[in-house]
Amino acid sequence: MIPISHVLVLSALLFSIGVLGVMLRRNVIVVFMSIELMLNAVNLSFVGFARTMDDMTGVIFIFFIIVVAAAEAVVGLSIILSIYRTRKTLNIDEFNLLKW
Amino acid sequence: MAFVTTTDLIPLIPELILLGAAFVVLLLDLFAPGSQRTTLAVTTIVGFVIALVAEIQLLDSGATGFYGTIVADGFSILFESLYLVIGILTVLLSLHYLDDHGIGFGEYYVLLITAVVGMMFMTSSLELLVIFIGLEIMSISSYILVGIRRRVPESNEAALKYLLLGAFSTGFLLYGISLLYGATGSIRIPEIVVALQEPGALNNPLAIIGVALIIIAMGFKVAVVPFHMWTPDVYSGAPTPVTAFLSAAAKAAGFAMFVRVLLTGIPLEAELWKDLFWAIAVLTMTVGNVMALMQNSVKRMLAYSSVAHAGYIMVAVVVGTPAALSSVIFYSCAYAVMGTGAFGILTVRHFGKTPDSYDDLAGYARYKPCLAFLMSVFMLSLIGLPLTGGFIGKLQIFQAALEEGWVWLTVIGLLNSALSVYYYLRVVVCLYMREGSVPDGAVLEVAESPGFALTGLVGAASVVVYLGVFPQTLLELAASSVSTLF
Amino acid sequence: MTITNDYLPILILILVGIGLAGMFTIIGLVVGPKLRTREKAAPFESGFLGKGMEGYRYDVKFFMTALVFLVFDVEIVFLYPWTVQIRELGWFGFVASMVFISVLVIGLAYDWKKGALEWE
Amino acid sequence: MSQIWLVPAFPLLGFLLNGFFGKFFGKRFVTIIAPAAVGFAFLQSLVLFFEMRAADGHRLVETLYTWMATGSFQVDVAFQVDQLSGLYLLIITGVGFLIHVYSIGYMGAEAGYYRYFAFLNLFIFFMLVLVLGDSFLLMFVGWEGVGLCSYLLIGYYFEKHSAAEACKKAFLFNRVGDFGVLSAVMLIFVTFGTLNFNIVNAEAATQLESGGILVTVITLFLFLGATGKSAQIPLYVWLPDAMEGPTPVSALIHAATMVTAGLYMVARLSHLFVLAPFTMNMIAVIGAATALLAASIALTQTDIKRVLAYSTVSQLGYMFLALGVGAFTAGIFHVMTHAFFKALLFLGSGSVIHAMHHEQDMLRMGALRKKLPVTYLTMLMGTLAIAGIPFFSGFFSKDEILWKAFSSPLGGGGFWLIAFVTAGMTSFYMFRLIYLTFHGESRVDSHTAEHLHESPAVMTVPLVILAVLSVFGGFFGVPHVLNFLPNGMELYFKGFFAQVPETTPGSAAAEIGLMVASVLLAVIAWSLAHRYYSTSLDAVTALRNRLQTTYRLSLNKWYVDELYNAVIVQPGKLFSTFVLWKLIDQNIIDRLVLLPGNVARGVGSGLRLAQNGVLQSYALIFSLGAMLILGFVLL
Repeated sequence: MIPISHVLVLSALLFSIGVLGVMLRRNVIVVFMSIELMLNAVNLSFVGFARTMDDMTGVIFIFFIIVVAAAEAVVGLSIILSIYRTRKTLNIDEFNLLKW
Repeated sequence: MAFVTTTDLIPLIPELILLGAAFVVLLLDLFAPGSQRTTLAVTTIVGFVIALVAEIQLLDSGATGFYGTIVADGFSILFESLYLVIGILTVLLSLHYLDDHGIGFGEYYVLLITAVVGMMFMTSSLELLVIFIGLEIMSISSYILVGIRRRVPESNEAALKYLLLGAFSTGFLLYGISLLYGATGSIRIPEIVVALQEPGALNNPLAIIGVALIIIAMGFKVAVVPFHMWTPDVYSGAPTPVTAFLSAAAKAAGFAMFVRVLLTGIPLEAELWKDLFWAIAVLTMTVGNVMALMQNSVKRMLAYSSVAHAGYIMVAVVVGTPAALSSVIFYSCAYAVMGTGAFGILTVRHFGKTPDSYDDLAGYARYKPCLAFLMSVFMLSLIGLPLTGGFIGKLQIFQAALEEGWVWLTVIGLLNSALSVYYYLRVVVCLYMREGSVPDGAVLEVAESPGFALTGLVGAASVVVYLGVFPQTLLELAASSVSTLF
Repeated sequence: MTITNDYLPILILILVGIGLAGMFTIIGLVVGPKLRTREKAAPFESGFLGKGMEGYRYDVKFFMTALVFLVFDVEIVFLYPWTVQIRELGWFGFVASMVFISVLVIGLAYDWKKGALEWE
Repeated sequence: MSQIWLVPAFPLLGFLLNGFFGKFFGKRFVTIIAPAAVGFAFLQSLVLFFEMRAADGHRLVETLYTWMATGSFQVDVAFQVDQLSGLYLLIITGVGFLIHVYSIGYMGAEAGYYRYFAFLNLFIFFMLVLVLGDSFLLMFVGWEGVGLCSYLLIGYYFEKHSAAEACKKAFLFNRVGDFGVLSAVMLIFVTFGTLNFNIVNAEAATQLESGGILVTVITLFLFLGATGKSAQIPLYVWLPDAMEGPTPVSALIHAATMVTAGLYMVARLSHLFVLAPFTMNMIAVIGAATALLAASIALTQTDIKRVLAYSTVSQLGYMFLALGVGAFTAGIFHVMTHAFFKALLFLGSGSVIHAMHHEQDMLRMGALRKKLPVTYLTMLMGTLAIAGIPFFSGFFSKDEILWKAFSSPLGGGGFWLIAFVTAGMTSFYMFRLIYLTFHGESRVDSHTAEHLHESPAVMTVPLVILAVLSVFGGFFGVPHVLNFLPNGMELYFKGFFAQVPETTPGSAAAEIGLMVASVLLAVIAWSLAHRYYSTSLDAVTALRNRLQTTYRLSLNKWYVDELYNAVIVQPGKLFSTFVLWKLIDQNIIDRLVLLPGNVARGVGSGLRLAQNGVLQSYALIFSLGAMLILGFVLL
């Protein structure tokens, strides 16, 4: 059986990659995907704990994370669509009308 | 085998009523397109009022349901009532604003209701899963509300920033929950508390990182420094009634969650956490006030000042005694009402233009004396002058801090609130001391202000003054609701 | 031998899935019309180009359909546990699922009425 | 029962009626409601005053409801009438009523008539709360409230830029003082665990070490608050600017009532203050310095209201001097007589300004006594009182202060000398005012001269009443040495104030001698003023040429910008004696008050760079913060 530490390390790595993606990528869509990656890293750690403890709670939690992530994705894509319509770009650096 | 009985649903009655109202509004909008927007607004208000009545009926019932996952204790009822009141105020402030800006979506009201429902779940649950779902219902609804002016670039941008950063912080929250789950084997707060009270449990790095991540995510929701960066942008880009709603209700919900999850649940007495909160409180007050000072847009100034007010509440969080927690409740309520009122003034057009900069406020004393007076009341309360709710709130917080010997924190708080006078006073000066010129071609509105909005604003101002003169009712409620937490 | 007993159906399911997917792909390749365009040759990045979408106008219908699909698709995740436990959960489970499904139906009705399902 | 709450309730009701309905019900309604509200409050105050005199321990307390109670901390909304607040009640409602009546005539032609009276009523309400409250918190309610009303009323003519500036200045300066009060209240709460005046006064001697650091710090903070409200060095400069408000407002708020709130606070806490000799000394020094400085500025001002404003600052300095040397009774006595004669003088000047169509420059007046006989006579009475001419009210109270400054163990010859010189200056500038305005040749321009007329009865009757009070008000406190009447003030306040350690009472001969000296000085100053100002201004011009430097110094409020520039431009002059004066430069003080704001702005422009609108830098700061927190909790 794979020890929990392996799962946690992988999950932490994925989470960090997600965080870095949010900070570094220029395309809004990719930034959004990075956030999804963070959520999936969380899913991984949940499922790891659930298996170690032989407890269903963690798995149920994942269901909800997936659904919420989907809902967020829908809203997110709609917002990205409408900002693309008004600004004609998806470069995140150019969305700086509101500042200071 | 019945897993759930009808008695389990009792503490959820207000939430269920609101969900019903949301569907009614949605279907009304869908299938009776001829119905006026006023009808939708009134239906929404009726839903809020019925839910409020239900809340009051639940008071003292001590109802719990779903194996203790959902509770209707004094704490949740007080906060839920606050959300409902703010919801009603927001609807009152929205009607004319939506017309002025051509936002013809019935969904606006539906989303408002669902946002409130989300907050109510957040507040009344003892399980991190349900709290998370409530948080997301609230957040997703508000992402859309912020961006509902979909042809306006600023509104879009605000929504995008809110969404991306909000989802980002959700990632931290979930990661924290998962680690805490790994450390304690449960996602139910009472069980987590028991597990963490075992000797040495808090030396487990999993638990510590988990708690820290949850603090970070909640810090984002209540907008404390350094997780506040989204606030001014989102607040200034969002439609003003939505801004009022977010600054009042969403922030109060954040603090309710903060208190419920972190202060009464997870044992954080250790110096470590006190130092952390101390630093956050000082930073938040100072950065909020200093940045508010720099603004030329009143709306943005109020956004920063809401950060500063979160800092004052953080002072009480640092102290953490029951007296301090009840001052958190009092201040949240007082700030919610005065903040909503202040943003609410900005929803009303003046010379055909929604006011934004300080200059736009000139001449209110002459052309809109009533609004000028109300705005002054809100400003004085935000400054914390006596006979307003803001004064009592600050007094409660600093007094609780002094009793525990946090003298320096109190001094910093007082200095900060002295600093805030500069920019709040500037508003009053513009309202009363500056002569506005009527722009060429501007039409002077015949009616001074829209009736719905005026009703709401007068109500808010009355509450602010009431809280200043007769604070004892709310103080007792707050104290008794804190006692239900322990 | 329990492993084979327990996981054999899953193995079969996977094989059937792969087989079906492969079959449809092959049928599509064989039967469908073939046109080589510049768009098709371009690298794929989630339907968008890295530099932005200048010049590439997608009809909003695609987005609508995708978004509607995404939501309803994921909601199904809640129905799987119910189906496997349907006997143990009994009437309570039934009522709960019906409430859930009726919420989805209201959502569907909303989409329909708003025209999100109309292609033309 | 005593029904203390009625006293503030009447003006509050007046405010609500005028504020919300005044616009609809019209002028007549406002004209009746506003003065009536204060009038009723005065009647009730009278009733209470005599009840209080009859009551045990001379104190009536009425608890309305529990304002807030959390844990061990409880604050009631409770009003108390004792010797101190009883006297203040009568002054506030009595003088307030007269000024309300006067305002009917003075403000009759103004737009926003209802607004003016609403604010005026509100002011009376807060002032009453200030003196009636039995705890710091309630006093603070009034304290902030009167500040707010004064701010609103100074800015009444907000079309004028200078008025808007002045009211902003007043508010900011008062906030500096408020910060002092708040800090002191905080310390008192930590020390005593309560905010009730009576408990604090009673336990001060046991809880605090006499002359200790804590009590010194507390009292210094309180005094800082008092200097803001009562316009003392260094926070005095807002008061002369506050003259931008309507004249009755100057009379009510900036002469008779609000500016004495700082004195009220010090007197109220006399038992606390006597424990801090350092603070007491500080109060006396600041008071004396303010008295002298303001009087010297008043010597050459030509704006009639500014003369009176500086005179007020100077007289307030006098009162603080009295408190500082431990003569609380004398100080409060002077508060009372000053309320009479200064209100009278302000209202009189208002009557002149009214007749002159808002001309305030005395160089454009002259020979008005025939046209404005009532105003002239009443103002003359006020001047005689303030100048300390025997048997007018100011004579008694001022001499009491002079004597105490000399004889008290906390006082000394230096204090007496400063007060003595100030008294001479006061006499001079006041008679100068009278002569410039009412005597000599008319310098009124012909257009205005045609319309000159005495003010209507609604304005002159209050003047007459105040004149009577100014003349006879002093007999409440005849010094012992004169001994033809018992000293009513001392009997009245018997046992109320803390006693300064007693020393040998000075000899009666010395007291009489000093008294004669000060009267002589006042008369000499009068005759000087007579010589230079009573007929034409030629003599003045000659004198001015001779004393050019000194004169200009005073006229320019002791150098203001010029010196400041000179100091910057020519550092060689830094060592001149004027360096000291630099400290009171209006500009510098202004800048000090604005300093926190400017520093904050500096910090803000740095912070602003982070808020650059780019989402990813927000995420970056979020992550950095998260890493800091994680590092902090793990390490």
